Amino acid sequence: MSVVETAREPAQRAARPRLLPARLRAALPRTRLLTALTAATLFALWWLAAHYAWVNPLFLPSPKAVWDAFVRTATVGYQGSLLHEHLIASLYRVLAGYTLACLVGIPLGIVMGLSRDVKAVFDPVIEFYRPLPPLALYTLIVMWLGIGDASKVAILFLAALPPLTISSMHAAASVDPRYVKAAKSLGANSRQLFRHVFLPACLPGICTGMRISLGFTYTVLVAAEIVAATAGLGWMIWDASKFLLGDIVIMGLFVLAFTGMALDFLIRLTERALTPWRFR
Amino acid sequence: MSVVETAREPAQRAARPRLLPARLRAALPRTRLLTALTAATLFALWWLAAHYAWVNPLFLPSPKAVWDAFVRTATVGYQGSLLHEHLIASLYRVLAGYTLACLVGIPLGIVMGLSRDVKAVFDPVIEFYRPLPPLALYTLIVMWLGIGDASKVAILFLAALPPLTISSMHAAASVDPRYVKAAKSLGANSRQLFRHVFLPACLPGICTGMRISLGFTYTVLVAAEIVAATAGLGWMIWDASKFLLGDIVIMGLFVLAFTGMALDFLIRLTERALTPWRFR
Amino acid sequence: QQKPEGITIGYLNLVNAQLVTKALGLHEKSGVPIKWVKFGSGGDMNRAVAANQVDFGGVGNPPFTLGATRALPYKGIFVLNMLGPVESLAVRSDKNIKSLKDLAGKTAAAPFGSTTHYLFIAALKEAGVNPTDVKLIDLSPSDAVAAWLRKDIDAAWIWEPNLDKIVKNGGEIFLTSGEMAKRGYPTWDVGVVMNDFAAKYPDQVVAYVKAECQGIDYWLKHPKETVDIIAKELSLPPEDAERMMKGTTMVPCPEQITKDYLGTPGQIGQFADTMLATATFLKDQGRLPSVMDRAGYAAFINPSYLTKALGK
Amino acid sequence: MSGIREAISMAPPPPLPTHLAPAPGRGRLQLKDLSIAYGEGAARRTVVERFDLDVEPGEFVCVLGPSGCGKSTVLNAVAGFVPAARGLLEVDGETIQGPGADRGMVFQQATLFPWKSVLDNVAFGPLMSTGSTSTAEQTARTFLSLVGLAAFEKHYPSELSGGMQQRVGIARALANYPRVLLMDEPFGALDAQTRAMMQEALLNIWAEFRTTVLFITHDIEEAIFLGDRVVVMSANPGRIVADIRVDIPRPRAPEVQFSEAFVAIKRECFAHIRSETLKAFAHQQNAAVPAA
Amino acid sequence: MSGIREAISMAPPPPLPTHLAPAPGRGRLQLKDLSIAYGEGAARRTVVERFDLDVEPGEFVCVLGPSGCGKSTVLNAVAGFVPAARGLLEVDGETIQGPGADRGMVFQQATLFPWKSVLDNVAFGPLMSTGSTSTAEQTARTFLSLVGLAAFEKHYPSELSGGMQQRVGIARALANYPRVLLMDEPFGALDAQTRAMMQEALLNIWAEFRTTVLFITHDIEEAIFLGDRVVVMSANPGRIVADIRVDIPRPRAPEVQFSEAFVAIKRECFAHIRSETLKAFAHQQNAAVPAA
Ligand SMILES: Nc1ncnc2c1ncn2[C@@H]1O[C@H](COP(=O)(O)OP(=O)(O)OP(=O)(O)O)[C@@H](O)[C@H]1O
Ligand SMILES: Nc1ncnc2c1ncn2[C@@H]1O[C@H](COP(=O)(O)OP(=O)(O)OP(=O)(O)O)[C@@H](O)[C@H]1O
Ligand SMILES: [Mg+2]
Ligand SMILES: [Mg+2]
Repeated sequence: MSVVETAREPAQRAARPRLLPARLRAALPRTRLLTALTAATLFALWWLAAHYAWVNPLFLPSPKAVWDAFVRTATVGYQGSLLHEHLIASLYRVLAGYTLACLVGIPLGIVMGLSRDVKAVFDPVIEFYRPLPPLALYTLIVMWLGIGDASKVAILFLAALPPLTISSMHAAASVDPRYVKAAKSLGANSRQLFRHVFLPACLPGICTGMRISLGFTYTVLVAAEIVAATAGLGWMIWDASKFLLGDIVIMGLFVLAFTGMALDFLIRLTERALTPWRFR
Repeated sequence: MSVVETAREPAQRAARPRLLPARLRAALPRTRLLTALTAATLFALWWLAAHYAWVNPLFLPSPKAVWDAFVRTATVGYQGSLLHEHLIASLYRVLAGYTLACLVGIPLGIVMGLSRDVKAVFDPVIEFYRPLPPLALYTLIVMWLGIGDASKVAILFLAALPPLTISSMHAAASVDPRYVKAAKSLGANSRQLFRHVFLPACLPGICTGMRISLGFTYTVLVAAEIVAATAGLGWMIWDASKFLLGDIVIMGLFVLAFTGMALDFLIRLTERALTPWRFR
Repeated sequence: QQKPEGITIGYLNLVNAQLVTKALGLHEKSGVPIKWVKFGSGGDMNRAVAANQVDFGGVGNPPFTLGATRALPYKGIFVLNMLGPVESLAVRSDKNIKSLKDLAGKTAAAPFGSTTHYLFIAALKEAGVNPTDVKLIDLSPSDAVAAWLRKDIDAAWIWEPNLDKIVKNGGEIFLTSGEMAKRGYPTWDVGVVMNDFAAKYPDQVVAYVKAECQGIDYWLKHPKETVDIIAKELSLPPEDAERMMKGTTMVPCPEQITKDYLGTPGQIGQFADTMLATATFLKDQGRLPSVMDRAGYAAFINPSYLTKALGK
Repeated sequence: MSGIREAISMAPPPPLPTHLAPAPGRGRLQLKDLSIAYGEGAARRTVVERFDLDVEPGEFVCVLGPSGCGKSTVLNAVAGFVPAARGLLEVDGETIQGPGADRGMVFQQATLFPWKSVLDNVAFGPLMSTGSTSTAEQTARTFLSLVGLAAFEKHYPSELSGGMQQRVGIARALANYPRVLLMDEPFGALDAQTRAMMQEALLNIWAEFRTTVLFITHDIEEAIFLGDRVVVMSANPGRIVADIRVDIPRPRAPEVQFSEAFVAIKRECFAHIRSETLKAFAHQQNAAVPAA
Repeated sequence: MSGIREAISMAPPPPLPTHLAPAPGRGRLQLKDLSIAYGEGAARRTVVERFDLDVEPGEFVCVLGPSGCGKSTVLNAVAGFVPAARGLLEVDGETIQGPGADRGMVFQQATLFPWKSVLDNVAFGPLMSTGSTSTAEQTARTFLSLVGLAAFEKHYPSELSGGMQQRVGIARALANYPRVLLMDEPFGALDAQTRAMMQEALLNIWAEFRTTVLFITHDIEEAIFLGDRVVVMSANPGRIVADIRVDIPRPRAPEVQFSEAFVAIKRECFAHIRSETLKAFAHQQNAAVPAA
């Protein structure tokens, strides 16, 4: 159903042939089916590629091998940590870096959006370091913060910060001045204005920034964990890849992907909870 | 001048004290001054930190040392390539990966925005691999595509793709159906509709995606170049950091930052050229 | 037998005579265009081998063992170098570390998957220290320096030129890779050739080994000039280059086919034992699913090109 | 009458080229027993029912009705965007199959393409049909002069005021020489004064270019001032409750609103509309009251 | 009269609590020799000049004028958002210093806070002044009943129709017991029928709660239907060109528009407005014609 067709859409719907009984159609909408089909096809291709060794099994182990690696890592562990311990170590770092970035970046962004002077001070700094690859910063950060979790959290923090700051800044700068006017004429003082008008008006923009930022932060996970980690999904993948343990690498990738999707889902829920008026 | 104050803003402007003569004020707006001041302060801090060895010079060489490294690399070279050769090698990879991603991602995104079925097929694939850190994919990609430029371009391509596809998809899906209706009632056929209405209506959204994507791609540069490169800014930084050549590392970071800002500027110009109607 | 259209040589980011061979253009003399590709680690080299992206390469004993066990299609054909004091365990001098036992409870660093990682564990075991009693972490040499300067770590087994930065900042050499070699844990880097390439162009492989032998001879006979070559190749100060050279042992080609090194076809030397030991270590580490027997590893060493090059 | 011309700096329109002269007798619109429904299955709801309307070629018919009564739906059916559930829809005896250039449309928000200049917007229709840019631009210039905006051809729509945008929208629709011009509250978003100006301008243009017009509005005075006939619709589902002939001679000046004939028609429409509106509001309010 | 109540399901409003009863004699608005300018230096332009207006407590004054003549500017000055360049601005003898809760404002687009429920929107003013949520909500409920939307208190503004939103906006402004209610084309964005409903509703509310009202509109009929006085402004710069008393008895039913008195005033306003509008349009058009 294309946008190009929307103009005729609502009425045409009635004309669509119905192949499945209504109840089944409700449970299995066409798009879900297609998604499932895609997943199944990709899986089949993988299985075939591994089965007929189209690809060196060192790098593309069979689905079975990956599943075994999953079970093994979940029950016996990899390099002294069970899978869930790796996961927790990584999540802790991501969330710590991300939360810190929220605590710094959102207020900073709001202030930058409100004051051109503050923006003039911080904007060039952020624009300058934003294009820098996290990997390039990493020795410097180890030097400042050592080999503990601090340096890993810092890399994630630095990755999370720019999208948060920039979108908070835009959100704050584009608050509709009519709301401000309305609130003032209703007798709100500065503090009340901020709390009751300004903050909620910025929230949708900030939420979007939070979502983008979390996604980006997640892609920096491996870069953050290649220094002196002893656990963590990113480190596990990095370490296993050094030792040509393809099954662990692929298994790790799956865990990363599913965790990433889960985090994205969670932040969507948060968005709903924080800005309920947009979802009515 | 805050948004909170905008309601009173235009009239208040008249009351601002004028400290500088009009011509100087025009040439040196307050924000430019502040930005310059920030840069100067940071530079001074750096110089002091290096001069009084607050930080180990292995990691924070003096501005002079960095400048020397710049001149040396520009004239003698680092590891067999002059600075501009490193730069060109990197830019080539970034632009190749990015251009490829544009060629694939934009049409794919548009089609995904137009057809729920196509979206159902590709969306899960993109959502699945999007959170995967480029470093985690790197073993697999080197294996598939080797150690030449192909694998580096591929990593950059993969990084560039999701933001492009997702924003093109949103752009296509949110084309105002009234434009489509208007064009149809003016006698446009499907092809004309696409070329005259659909494409230009999507362009602003696509341009935004292109900007986000290029920024993100750039941060993946080092990760892409750490395998078997012989030139490239990212590789230069990585290689130099292995030998603790702090001056080269910092110099490289500056070149990266300035190039990144220049690319961002270029894409803004492109945006202006492609969608002139938004800048009148 | 025809000549290949071009040869890709992967070389490692460390000091040995191959840099001399490269700088002097000894391979280029054969008339075949040469493409040199630098690799940061043996792990990257293994990936390139698996992707069939190089014709010749070089790897240390752990990645070579790993590759052999996972049946990568290459063979070791000559000794690039033996590792001496260029790789050493440095400890903090003010921490009163007298024996490896004193490292218990301390934090130490080594780049995982490297020769030093292997030696570190081996040394601890030999000294009767449970490796898990030492907090051993994965740091690249440059990060180890950063961590050392911050006093995050008390010991590090890394290589030059970064080793020197640790020594100069309150460290002392406690144990070198050379000493470990004497105790029966030699570590080395070996030159490898891809099986396909060797089958197709055996003469080219012989020519290659011959040129490498010339490089080794040059290194041994002209140390001063070699220092300059190395310094230039790695963008390092000459002092660093010289120290690194001293810490690395070049084995003259005729010696390489003795039992201490490659051995001869049919009677592979001590390298096979090192590989077996390394494989056992990796297996214990949970980083290798299985271990072959000695013959399995010996099959990955092929000194025949070297013997041909030496005219024997 | 001259006031408006001066005010919006409209030169007296150039005489229409002969090929532009309205084909006499073209543009007859016939809707017979039209029913239109939205939704599917249980959610299906008839929005317009038993709608009969005959519009003579060159006639200006205004449709009045409370919000949500189905005015836009009828217009969309004539434009070819919404299929009829039942009944007949014909222009000059040809059944309407889908959207087409023979029926020009002007919307409430000027849906000018923001990415095209004013000239290119007006040239859009001719370009689609002829494929020639120069022909299309020539036609577009003629029509831009017609609406008094020749000087603005290089501007982008966002650089024009709301009223100017609507004039461009009208020029764009006319540049296709449509048999029928369909206008859906084209002046609804304008302020009262601009609106009055636009009404006069529209009548001037229509006087040159006598195409059939189906004009939808909420505004009783607007409907009477513009139309040859005013059709009043009821709500839920939309039907015609009154069809009033406006026998006020043309050309009409704004002062006709004080004439007796005008006020009489206004009274009649007002009565119909008010009762329909009260019904519609009551309906809406009840539907909207929350369960909670 | 009962039609509108039923249609928008307004219960007869509860008797106002005694503290809500309008303080007699409060809400006198005095503007004397008011001038307002925008811009700085060479770009400085006087928008309103020599504006004199006296509004009695409890009076309903409508301001008419062509677009851009400075109506909103005057209102913003009274609201305290724009400072006067010269002249006097007083409410009950107190000079206006800045925005304040004693002057309630209703805007064209209902500027309800989308993130607050209807109840919280109306409770906003009382909450700001009292700090007590329960008191504020109680007041808000009273005023929501007054505008007939008690049943919608839990809804978000986006869930209401345009007319309902405007009623909430009025309730929100009234909940502060303002001395003066400032309304800037509050019904400008509504369709004609909803607009008529809202006018009646506003008069009903005002009948209960006789606060002073300054009401800006483009619509002549609206101004006459609502106001005790209609003030017509000229453009460039804005001055008062006419100040007309509307002697139509209250309560007024929609049918008064056909009365002679109404039509007479309409004629008068129309003449003023039309000449001002033509001037303003010519001015605008000339300013907008491009150099090219
Ligand atoms: N695409 C659609 N799908 C379902 N129902 C629709 C659709 N479009 C309109 N409706 C419903 O049909 C009825 C008539 O809508 P229509 O837009 O024709 O009214 P209208 O008279 O133009 O109203 P208005 O004056 O507000 O523009 C309304 O109840 C509306 O909710
Ligand atoms: N903040 C401002 N800065 C500069 N000029 C302004 C500003 N606000 C309004 N003006 C100008 O002042 C004049 C009067 O504006 P104002 O908004 O008061 O008109 P208005 O009568 O309310 O018009 P409308 O009917 O279109 O709402 C206009 O010419 C406008 O361009
Ligand atoms: Mg409609
Ligand atoms: Mg205004």
